[in-house]
Amino acid sequence: MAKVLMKGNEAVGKAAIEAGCRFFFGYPITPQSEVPEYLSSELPKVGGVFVQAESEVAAINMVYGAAGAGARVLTSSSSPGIALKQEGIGYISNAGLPAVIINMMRGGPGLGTIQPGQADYNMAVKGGSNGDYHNIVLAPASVQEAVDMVMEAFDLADYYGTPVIVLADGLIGQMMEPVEFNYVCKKELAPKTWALTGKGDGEKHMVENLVIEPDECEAWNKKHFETYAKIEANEQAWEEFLMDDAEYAFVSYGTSSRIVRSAIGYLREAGYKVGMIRPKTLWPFPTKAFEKLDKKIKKYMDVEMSMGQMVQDVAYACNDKNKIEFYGRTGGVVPAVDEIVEFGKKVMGGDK
Amino acid sequence: MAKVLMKGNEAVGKAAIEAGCRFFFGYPITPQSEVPEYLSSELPKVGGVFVQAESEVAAINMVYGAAGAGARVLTSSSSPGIALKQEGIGYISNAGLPAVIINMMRGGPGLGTIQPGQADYNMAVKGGSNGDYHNIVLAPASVQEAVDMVMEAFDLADYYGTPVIVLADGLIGQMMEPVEFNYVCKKELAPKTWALTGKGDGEKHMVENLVIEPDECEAWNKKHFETYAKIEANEQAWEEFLMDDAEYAFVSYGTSSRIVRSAIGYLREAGYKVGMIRPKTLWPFPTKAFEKLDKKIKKYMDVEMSMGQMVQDVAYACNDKNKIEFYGRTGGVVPAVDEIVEFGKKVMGGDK
Amino acid sequence: MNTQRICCAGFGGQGTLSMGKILAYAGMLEGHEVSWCPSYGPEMRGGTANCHVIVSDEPIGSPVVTSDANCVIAMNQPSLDKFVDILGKDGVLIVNSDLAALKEDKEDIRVLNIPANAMSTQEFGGAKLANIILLGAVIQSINTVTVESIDDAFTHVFEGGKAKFIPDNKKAFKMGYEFAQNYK
Amino acid sequence: MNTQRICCAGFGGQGTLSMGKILAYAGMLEGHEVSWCPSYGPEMRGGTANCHVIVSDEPIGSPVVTSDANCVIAMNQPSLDKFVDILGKDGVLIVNSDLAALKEDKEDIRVLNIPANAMSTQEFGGAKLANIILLGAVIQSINTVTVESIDDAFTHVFEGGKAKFIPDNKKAFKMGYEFAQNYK
Amino acid sequence: MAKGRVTINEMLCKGCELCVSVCPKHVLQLSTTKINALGYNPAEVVNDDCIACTSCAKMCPDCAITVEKLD
Amino acid sequence: MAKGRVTINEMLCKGCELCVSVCPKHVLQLSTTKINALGYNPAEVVNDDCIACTSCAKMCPDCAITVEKLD
Amino acid sequence: MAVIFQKTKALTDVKLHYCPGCAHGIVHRLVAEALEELDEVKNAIVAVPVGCSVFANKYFNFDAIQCAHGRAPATATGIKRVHPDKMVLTYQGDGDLASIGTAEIIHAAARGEKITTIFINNGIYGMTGGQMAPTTLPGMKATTAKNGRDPKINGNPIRVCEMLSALDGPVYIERVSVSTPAQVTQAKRAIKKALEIQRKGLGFTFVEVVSSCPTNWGLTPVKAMEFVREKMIPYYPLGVYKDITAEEGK
Amino acid sequence: MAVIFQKTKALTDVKLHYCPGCAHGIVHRLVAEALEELDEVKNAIVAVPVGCSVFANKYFNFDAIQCAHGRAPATATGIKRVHPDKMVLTYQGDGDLASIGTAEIIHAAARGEKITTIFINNGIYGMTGGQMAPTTLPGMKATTAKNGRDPKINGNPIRVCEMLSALDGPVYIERVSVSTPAQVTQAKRAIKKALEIQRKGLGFTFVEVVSSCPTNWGLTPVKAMEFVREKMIPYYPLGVYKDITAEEGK
Ligand SMILES: Cc1ncc(C[n+]2csc(CCOP(=O)(O)OP(=O)(O)O)c2C)c(N)n1
Ligand SMILES: Cc1ncc(C[n+]2csc(CCOP(=O)(O)OP(=O)(O)O)c2C)c(N)n1
Ligand code: SF4
Ligand code: SF4
Ligand code: SF4
Ligand code: SF4
Repeated sequence: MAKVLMKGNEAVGKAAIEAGCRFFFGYPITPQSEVPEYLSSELPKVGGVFVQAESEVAAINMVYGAAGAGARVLTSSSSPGIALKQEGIGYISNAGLPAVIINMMRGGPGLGTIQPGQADYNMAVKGGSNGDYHNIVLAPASVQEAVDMVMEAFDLADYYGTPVIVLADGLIGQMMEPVEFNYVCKKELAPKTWALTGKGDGEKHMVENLVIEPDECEAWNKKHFETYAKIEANEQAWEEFLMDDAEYAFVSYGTSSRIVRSAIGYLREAGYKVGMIRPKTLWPFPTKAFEKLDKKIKKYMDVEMSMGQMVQDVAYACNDKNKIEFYGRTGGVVPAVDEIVEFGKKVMGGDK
Repeated sequence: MAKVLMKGNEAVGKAAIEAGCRFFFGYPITPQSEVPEYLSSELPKVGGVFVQAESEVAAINMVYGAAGAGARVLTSSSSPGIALKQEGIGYISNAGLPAVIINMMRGGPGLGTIQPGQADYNMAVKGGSNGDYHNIVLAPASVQEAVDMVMEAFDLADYYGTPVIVLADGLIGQMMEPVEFNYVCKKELAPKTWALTGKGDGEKHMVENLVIEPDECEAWNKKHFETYAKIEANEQAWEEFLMDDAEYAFVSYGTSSRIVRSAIGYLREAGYKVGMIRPKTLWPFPTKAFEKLDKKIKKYMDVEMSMGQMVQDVAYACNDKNKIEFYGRTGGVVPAVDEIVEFGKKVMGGDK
Repeated sequence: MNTQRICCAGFGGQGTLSMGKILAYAGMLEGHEVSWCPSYGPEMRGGTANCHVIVSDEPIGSPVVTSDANCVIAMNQPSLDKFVDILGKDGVLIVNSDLAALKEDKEDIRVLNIPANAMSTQEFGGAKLANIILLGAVIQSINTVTVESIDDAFTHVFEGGKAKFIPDNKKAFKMGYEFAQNYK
Repeated sequence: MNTQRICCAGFGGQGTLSMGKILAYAGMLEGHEVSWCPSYGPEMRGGTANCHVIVSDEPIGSPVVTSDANCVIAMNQPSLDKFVDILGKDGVLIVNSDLAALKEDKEDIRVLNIPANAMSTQEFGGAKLANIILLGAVIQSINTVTVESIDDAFTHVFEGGKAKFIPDNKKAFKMGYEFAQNYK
Repeated sequence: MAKGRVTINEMLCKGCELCVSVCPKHVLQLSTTKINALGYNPAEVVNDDCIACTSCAKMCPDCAITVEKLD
Repeated sequence: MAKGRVTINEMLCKGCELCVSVCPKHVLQLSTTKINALGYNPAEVVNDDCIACTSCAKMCPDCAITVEKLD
Repeated sequence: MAVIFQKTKALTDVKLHYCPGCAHGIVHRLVAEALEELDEVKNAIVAVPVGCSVFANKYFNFDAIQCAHGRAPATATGIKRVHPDKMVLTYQGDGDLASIGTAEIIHAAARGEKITTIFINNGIYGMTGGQMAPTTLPGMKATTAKNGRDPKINGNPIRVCEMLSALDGPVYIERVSVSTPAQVTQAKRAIKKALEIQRKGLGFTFVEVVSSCPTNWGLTPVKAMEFVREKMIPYYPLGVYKDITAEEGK
Repeated sequence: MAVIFQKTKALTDVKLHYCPGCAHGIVHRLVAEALEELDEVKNAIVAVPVGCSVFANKYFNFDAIQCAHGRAPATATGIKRVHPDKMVLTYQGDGDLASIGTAEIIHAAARGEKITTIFINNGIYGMTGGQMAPTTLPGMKATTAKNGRDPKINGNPIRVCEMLSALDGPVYIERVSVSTPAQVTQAKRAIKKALEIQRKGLGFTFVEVVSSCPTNWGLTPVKAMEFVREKMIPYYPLGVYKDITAEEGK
């Protein structure tokens, strides 16, 4: 397929369709409204269903139903809308159902602002709902990557039986870049024999959420954690940018990593041996990337569009919080390249 | 006042009244329903107002209104109900309003179970809502402490202008212990001149949540983070139990810390030099407790009724994840003393 | 006083929770540390109900008794089967012998079989004070609180309109106490 | 080709976003890496609108142009004031001189004042193609994409029923291109 | 009038008495002697006037009642 | 019939034409020449037939209209 | 000799955990029987609520999902959209449906979602121990309205059938009860009709069952059924509130 | 010579950010004027929604709080309970009130919360760019119903006054419009009456204003007002839906 120039929000909608998703339940919110808008007209064309839910709460519970019914299903929203979905996300996680949730983050907290942000890291990665659970969290840094990750998200969700969150931001949702849709699934997916389809002549299917006996509830939890352990072993993903000779490493994801990439260009020109580790999965966090480097790196420079929500994960990965310097903008501010260059120079000093 | 034997849920209700709280908005959920039940009959007696809201979402938004109107206001719920309040908590945080939120945790995720749990640590401490914010999180380990912390929570909330979460669990809510109500506020609280009271002859008051300009939104965020820095400097609280000569330290909070306390009794009898750091504030996490000890402790044994949600905070505090061993039960299971003794022995080996 | 760990268990409706509550109250009135920790379930479903009471002179660690119990009161068979094993050395098992019996002998524990249902029915026309009869036996058998404190506790727990229940409760308590005194 | 950083800015309704889109499209058709990044606000409120277009042969880092811009197109005064400073050395400022003017001379940049509103009104009876006139000037002034690619882009952007707009757009583009060619 | 027979599954019965309360022929009563494994006094048939109206069965929340029509 | 005077605050006017559309005496029209700072053609008074009915002011979403009654 | 009444196969053998005399058991049976008689057990998927009937999934002998509190209509929407040819039901209590789930039921109804909702109105929160429900009658006691509901203090009860009837989406709304054998018969008829309408794909169908909670009402089961007849039904009148099939017939 | 119409002091000098001809501006003025005439500006607290009127707090010259989307009635409840003697209003759009906020408005109404809700029904989501609202008319285009709302696909519109009238809590419900000067006069009268009832502490009052969104309707402001008269009002009939003060008068 030839490349097309698409807005991120529309591209992720198309990606879902390409991935075989036929069901979308969502509620408008800036800066992601083009996702439901696009799908409201495109899904019916392929025999799919678009429902504008009465709220984000309703939307995520529709997703729960459709996922339980065995469908590939998508919802999307932005920060406060995702906060409203937390209970529902917990239910889907508990039931071990596959679903894909896109968050085109904006600045927060609360109503916040509608400009791009990355301050929902904790809500997505640590878990904004009750109980012990994890969701796979993918963090695209371009429209193409958003497309690829949305498509992969459906496979990961089906494969592991867990919600997958695609954590992008308003900038990725609003910008246009050339994209192509040629992701191929590398996993073998089992048929969804557990799905609610009516029992027909067979056994009845149940999707359960209340496990009244603590022992059983714990066993249920532990089963999920076995899955999580597999995911942590197999699915960590990151990009290393100019890390071969690097003595300093930026750590940044999504939109902010693009600013960092530009900044590295300037810093390299100025002679700094600096690269970047760009987590592509936020959960599982790519600790392997850090284990590999270990002592080689003098400082990790964490750059985010938040007040530093990823810092603890970086610290845990490199096991030395003193190695981390943080630079962040928040509230919808996208940092300028210059700021990052300056920050880098300050941290690295004359150390070229 | 003489001691009275009270159920945790009723005791926290009474504590709120003693602290001058006259407004409660909430929705029933096991194992905390006695909080609204108690307050439904007790608040009117002191001229207060109890409203059974139509949902947790409505309840937290009523709290937002009452807090904006300048009142001391309480809501309470348990795990999935708190998940539903996340958006609202973000709004209250963003607006910088004081409010007290009690979570009598149960096992999760989703509907989970109704037995006690501690798996909402992330939701409370890392932040289950969108955006950059923190809430003060207090973790009582007894009914008396729950009472004291609820009373203190109102003062902290008013003093810093932030929601305070009292993170207890179903066991503390359901058990009876003797309590007295004699907390005294040590802070000087400014009058709430900003509150919505009608402008009368003065300037109008506004409680805002949308800050459309990113720069302003960032400034607003940073103002909150200055407050958070003060809280981190001033409000870390923890108990040290038999730490003077300890070579190993349990780290545990709330109900699980009580099991650990009993286990330490047995382990000390068996000759182990072991104590416990019991965080009383989960945010701010008592890093100071760990900094002080530094190299002295061979291993930190983190015990929780979760799959290890506090581990990262302990690792960040002691700056060495390899020093931490974790033991957890989840899904509503309260660990037995024996299990903890055994875990302790395994970690400490013959090392007495 | 050493830490006393007591577990009261039975069907919902047999009064296991209030039996424990009176004990805890008495402990508190004597100035001890106490905790009372109930089982709870999806409410209104009947089933079993139990509570754990600890009376101690030190701050109480685990309020849940899972081992080393000093006394288990079993008001029915399932409760007996479930909790007998948490008794520690020299622990006392108090059995409502109308509804339960220890099936296999156990070492290191003392067993009191008390026909509390029958005793209550005979004296009060119903089984509803079986719990207090057993409580009398508890207080006689282990070293927790005094009879006077239990009497005090009654006056606190049965306040106002409920004061009329006190005499029967005291009587039932005494019956149990004396039964234990004269046991075997 | 070096990385080209272009910023198009003006009132909502002046076509700054679509001007940028055509440029980005042309870049893509030539096989370059491109990004098009709009401002967005609470919708439907009018106000200013701008977009940043980057055309490059390397993966694009920041899609937001905050410095080192090669070209700024200012369709009104507020946009000019806001964005002139992001121009890099030898950057080109293209001004819709009917609605804006550079107030103080700036070093190291080239300025093209084009009365695009007037030109469009004269030729097409309204200011609506001022944006494309300015785009013509952009392509003439900086080294991004070829005129042929822009023509291609037109056919992609104006599909189906919108194909009828192509001739006027091409004409406007040419006007701007030639104006820049003959500038000063 | 039809003749019928009611059978109570004592294992399921919770002694709620709803069946008793609706039987037009007073065929059913709660046992005063039996206690089932759930701890309830189950309903029992006390006469053979059953007319197979199924009223009792319709009211039974626990599906404890089977009704047969004798013909 | 009463005589009135309308004044338009041109800085506030967004040229929505609602006032124009409801004036029974066709007192108002959008300017074809002026553009205000907001970029709109403001309404202007084109005759002095105003009868002080305040219809225009009632419809103005931007409080741009003041009406006086001449007596 | 013929068996004319026995437990339907559309219920499993799992023992119901409900309190003695709780109407949930009766309604479960009616739903199951109706599906059986329509030969739709194999096609049925029920969305069960949070409330005493949270374990209904174990009792119904067909596909089931435990929903978040109040959200069954949304979850059922998700299911029905995926399987438009299946019979999708929600089974909800009054706290679930008329309090926390108000938005979901109204919008499922307004959308004309082709599902059937069985609404158990027992005027109280059963599972959590007797707190006030939106349908608690004035004067009726609850653990959060210990002196009895006072509309001035506790707000007014909501009549759900009446409210939903103001919408265009529903095609069939009936309120029934199960406090007498005759009412039980009518209740089953209503449930069956609702399911038949769903099968025809005509739109949203809704059956409210005025029900009992002896435990939290503090009444014996028999007295509770009397209370239903004497207090509940006068406040919540039985009958058909909407029926487009009837209108069509006209 | 006397000024007989000028901007009320109950509005601030901040310029309205609304699109040209947007009815929000008209209704803002009416609310402000009504409060001014009742001398209640000093006592007023308004809960503003998420929607185009999210910045109404800047325009109203009295106390204001920006609420979470749909939750203004809950937030206003919190305020009113703390200050029962103040005038508490919510000002909400149709997405805010009739979609995400359905439960909150219904329960505030059922509780008989002594607040006044001003409901702006413009049949569309304005702020987010023209998505379908619960009140979008059949056939009307929206960005999430590009071929026009088809009730079969997109569900049926909700008539809020009619639905709320099924409840016992509200004491005054009226639907007005602002598409002609006469309607504006009536709208103000309704708003004023609602506020007076609130002042008397009689219960929940509700005024729906059938309104316009020229921008997202794709019409000029004047045509949009025509659309209000020709399409919106026939579907959403103006008038008093409930008025206990009138009933009392009888
Ligand atoms: C989000 C959330 N809030 C509250 C609860 C607690 N809860 C469980 S059941 C219930 C109410 C049940 O009442 P109802 O719906 O009337 O059903 P019934 O038990 O009477 O059949 C509540 C409030 C919950 N599980 N989840
Ligand atoms: C939880 C949440 N969901 C969605 C949004 C996005 N949002 C903002 S305004 C709005 C709808 C506005 O429409 P309406 O209420 O009709 O008011 P109008 O703008 O038309 O005046 C939406 C969906 C949000 N801010 N928060
Ligand atoms: S109705 Fe059923 S459960 Fe109740 S007494 Fe009769 S047989 Fe037993
Ligand atoms: S109604 Fe007001 S804003 Fe509209 S044109 Fe007239 S004066 Fe201008
Ligand atoms: S509590 Fe009420 S509704 Fe629940 S099972 Fe018991 S009687 Fe039925
Ligand atoms: S988008 Fe519509 S509702 Fe919003 S300000 Fe513009 S015209 Fe008014």
